[in-house]
Amino acid sequence: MPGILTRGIILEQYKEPALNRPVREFFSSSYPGMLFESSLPREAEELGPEDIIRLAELAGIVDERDGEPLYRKLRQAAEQKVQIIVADAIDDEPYVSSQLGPMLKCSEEAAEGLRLAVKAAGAQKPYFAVYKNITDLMNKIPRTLEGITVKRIRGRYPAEFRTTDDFERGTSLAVLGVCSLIHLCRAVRDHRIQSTCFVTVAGNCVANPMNLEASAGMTVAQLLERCGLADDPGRVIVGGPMTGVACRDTEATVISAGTRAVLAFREDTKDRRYQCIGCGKCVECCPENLTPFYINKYIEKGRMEMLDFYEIDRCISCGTCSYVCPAKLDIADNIKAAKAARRKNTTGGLGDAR
Amino acid sequence: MASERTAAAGGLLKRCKQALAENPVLLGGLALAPVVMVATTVKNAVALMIVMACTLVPVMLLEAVLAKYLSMVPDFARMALCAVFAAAMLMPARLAVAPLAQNIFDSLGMYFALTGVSALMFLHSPGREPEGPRFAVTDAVCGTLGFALAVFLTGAVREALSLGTFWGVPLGFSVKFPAMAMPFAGFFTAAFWAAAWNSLSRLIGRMGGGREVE
Amino acid sequence: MTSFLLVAAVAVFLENALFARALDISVLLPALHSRRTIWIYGLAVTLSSSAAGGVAWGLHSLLQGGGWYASYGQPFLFLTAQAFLYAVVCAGLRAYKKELYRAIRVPLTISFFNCAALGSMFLAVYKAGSFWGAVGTGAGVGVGFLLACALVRVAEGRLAICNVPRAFQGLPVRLMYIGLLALATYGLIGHQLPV
Amino acid sequence: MQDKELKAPHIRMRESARSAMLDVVIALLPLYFMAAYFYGMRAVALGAVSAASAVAADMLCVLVSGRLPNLRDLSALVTGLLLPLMLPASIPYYVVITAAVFAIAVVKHPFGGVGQNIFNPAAGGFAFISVCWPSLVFSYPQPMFPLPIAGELTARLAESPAHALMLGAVPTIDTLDLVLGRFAGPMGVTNILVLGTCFIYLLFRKVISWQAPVAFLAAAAATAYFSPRIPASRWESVVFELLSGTLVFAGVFLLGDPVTSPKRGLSRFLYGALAGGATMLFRYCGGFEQAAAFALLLVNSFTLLIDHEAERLFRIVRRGILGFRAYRRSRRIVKKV
Repeated sequence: MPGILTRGIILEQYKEPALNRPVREFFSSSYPGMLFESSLPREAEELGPEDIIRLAELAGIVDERDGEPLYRKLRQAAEQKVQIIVADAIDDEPYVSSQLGPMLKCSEEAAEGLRLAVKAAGAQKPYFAVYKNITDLMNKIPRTLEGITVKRIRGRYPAEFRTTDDFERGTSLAVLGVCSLIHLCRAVRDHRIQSTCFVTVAGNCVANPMNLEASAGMTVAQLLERCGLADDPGRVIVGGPMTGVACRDTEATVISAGTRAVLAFREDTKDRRYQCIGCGKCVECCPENLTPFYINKYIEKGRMEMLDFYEIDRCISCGTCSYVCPAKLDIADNIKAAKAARRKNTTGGLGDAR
Repeated sequence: MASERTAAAGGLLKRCKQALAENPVLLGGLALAPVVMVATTVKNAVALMIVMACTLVPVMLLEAVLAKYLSMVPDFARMALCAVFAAAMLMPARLAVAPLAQNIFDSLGMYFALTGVSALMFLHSPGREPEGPRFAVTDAVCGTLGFALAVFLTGAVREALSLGTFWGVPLGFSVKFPAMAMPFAGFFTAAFWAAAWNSLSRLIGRMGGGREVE
Repeated sequence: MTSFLLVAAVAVFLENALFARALDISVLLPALHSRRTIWIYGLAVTLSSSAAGGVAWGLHSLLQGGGWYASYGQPFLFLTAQAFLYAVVCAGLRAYKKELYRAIRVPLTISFFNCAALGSMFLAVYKAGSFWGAVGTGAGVGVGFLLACALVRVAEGRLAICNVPRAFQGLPVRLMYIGLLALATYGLIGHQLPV
Repeated sequence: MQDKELKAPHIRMRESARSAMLDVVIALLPLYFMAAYFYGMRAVALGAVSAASAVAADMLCVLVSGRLPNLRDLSALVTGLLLPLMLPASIPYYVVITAAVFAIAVVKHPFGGVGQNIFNPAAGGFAFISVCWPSLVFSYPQPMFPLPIAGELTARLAESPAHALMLGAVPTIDTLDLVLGRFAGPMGVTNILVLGTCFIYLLFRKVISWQAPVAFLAAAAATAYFSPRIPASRWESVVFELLSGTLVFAGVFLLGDPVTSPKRGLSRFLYGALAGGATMLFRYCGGFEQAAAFALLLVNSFTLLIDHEAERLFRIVRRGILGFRAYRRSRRIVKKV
């Protein structure tokens, strides 16, 4: 599907300052650089597919895309005989470049990790995938990286879930996060346990936005201190600006392998009390072609029986509807809460019934 | 004996209050057709009140009497009897209305007779249970009062706005809205009065079910 | 037959019994209860008012004349005829289809004794030029009522997601809605005030 | 530090309800400029009176319903500014005030106020006054003769070409004058070029969508083409029907009104086409020469129905029957923390 026909929104990306700087290491004082014991060889050529999966398991690598252990995904891919492995560096949310940055700066490790994953899954072709709509970059993303083609995912904001559309129809593929592949490379070469994660620290309150490779378990406050705060932030977000969660206590919140970004924003505290004017923008831009306008109305009125008709379960929680809402309503959050409530009601039944 | 009587009177009062607070016309939607269509002047409104009083009270009384003493007759037959009786009561109603104005029957049109048939609708108002002739009279009087209120308020507002008069007496408005005499304006006026009545009855309810009926 | 269709179409669209004459406003509220009740009431009203139209035409042509008949006798005769018809229908149903009678007793009563049925008798006499025209008027009143019910039913769905002020909830906002639709149909009717 | 719950997404688009309404106001200003050029400052005075009374009525209604008036809510201002443009410049002030107050107090607020109204307030107000005072609303002064702001109006009033069309006659106005609005007609809606510019501005600002207005005009034009009611060529019929009255204005500003129109592109298209057909039906058979407002009120009641049926269709599309691969995706974004 050509990108121009997709629905969604065009976002300004603001990735530049963080992406331009090198990925800095920021380890806690107790960083042990943990290694695991294994008798497997350290050369990629001598390892069989099962060995690589075993190493990934030993290193405890977690895919930052969905929090799944990497070895499980690799094993699944091997069982399903996927043809293509895609290293996902699609940072489609603004400010966040914690996949793109490491991919560009540690490209050698990323490519090696990708090749290892291809071998482990028995696939034929590796690809990198990046988001095409990043227009404000100073240096271009190369077409190939270490001999591996870089695929551009076109279209508007929620692009990550559309990854499969840009590949030929009928091919089976597995999508793995770039950072986990870098960790896979390190696990094979150095037998190193994954104890760090790549995090973007940015936002309009941050003095020096950058990508950090930080030890897991550090607090959000430490990361923000490392990059410097230019202003007292009104809201600190763990995750991307579209889907992340606001963090109440920066001292108590720690980062983990799934953390992609820590953002600090000034808060506009003006209470505007806008009311929905029924403009239909949320309907126009919903990437899943739903009708958030009516869904939100029915949720507000408590008429949950109508939500089935409007297929609320197809919502991917991308936050697009809330973003475009001129009345600044929390549509996405309402839908998420309603979905959670529905799931609670139907547990024991079919589970996540589609 | 005395306490029994006061209890009955209290029941009657309560029923009365309930009937007025839940105005069957403004909140229940009964007999709205004449209100919307021909309650365009106060004179018409009074005429409609008379017709309603002439039909509703006797019909309800008759229904209660029939239910008490002729309960072996099937209820559809009793209903038909009530209808014929209501139709008959339209004749004295006509005599009573005629002195109001020369052209009163022209302006009422067929809604003169329709008011009579609207009275039959009161017999089927939801939640109403016939409990003997005495309560029937109370019900009928309260229903008539409710109808009178609705039709008078609507008629007064529409006459003042469309003709600038009250009972034919000019009020001295410089701007008149001829469209207020049309049926759609009747819907609006009735709706606004219904809304006002709605909030009024809720206000009364919130004041702790006070003594006052209105 | 053409006069039947023409008169019925006029009664359905141009002079809809609800929007232009508010005839069946009282039946509307019980009818709006559910989709099923709309059909029951709609059919009952259509049947009763078509029959009423025919009966009215018959009575009118039998008892031509003005004076006492026009002013006093007509409403009495019409209502009596309606009561007779009602009694016959009920007795027949009770005798042969007891379950059906029990199920539709209340809708039947309401649809026989309301403004729509009697009103279509008067309209049949005033407007229609023939027997079939009179029946057509009655049928048009009934079908127009069904149509209006459908329109207001759509509005119910819309009103359910409006923040209607507390005072206007229920009957008032429906009246506003019907009033605005009546105003809209004025674009079709034109300036004149209907009888 | 944080006293209220902060919900995702944490960045929001700059456009707000206020800016959308402000865009409509900006788009209306050129029309007022044209009206002032044709009819003098009385046009502007009418606009100011109407806007003021609409805003005042809105405030009052909000206060009565027990809320605090929101100064950022410009929708009443838009309604107030829309109304006089459809009326002749000679209209008395009380008519305009009536229309504005009716629009706000009867059409808008009983249904819940901003964003909740089922019917378009401006269309309702216009319909009410044209039923109330048809002779005042449908007789127009000649352009280029400025009218006094206050006092007795001595200008000669004429019928608009739409009236000639209603009688089945061909208006004697040449097409250029028709396009430029140099004929006796509603004060702000006759200059099609300015209207078109406003439409493009609003489209560009994404305040209104193109589907409803385009479908509306197309349906009206098709009706005029295939069944002309005047003894002229088919194309002349189309030109006269489209340009002689408030049709284009209603298409852009009344049908484009986001509150009362359906929400999906497809259903907006259907809605526009329905409104166009209804308008022409009302024009051909009805009693008023400007029927768009009445037709719009009627079609407004179908909004939810249209959207509901469109949703039914999209449920099928989402299941992938039409073969779009994009709709057959099974994965979704997993929450990234």
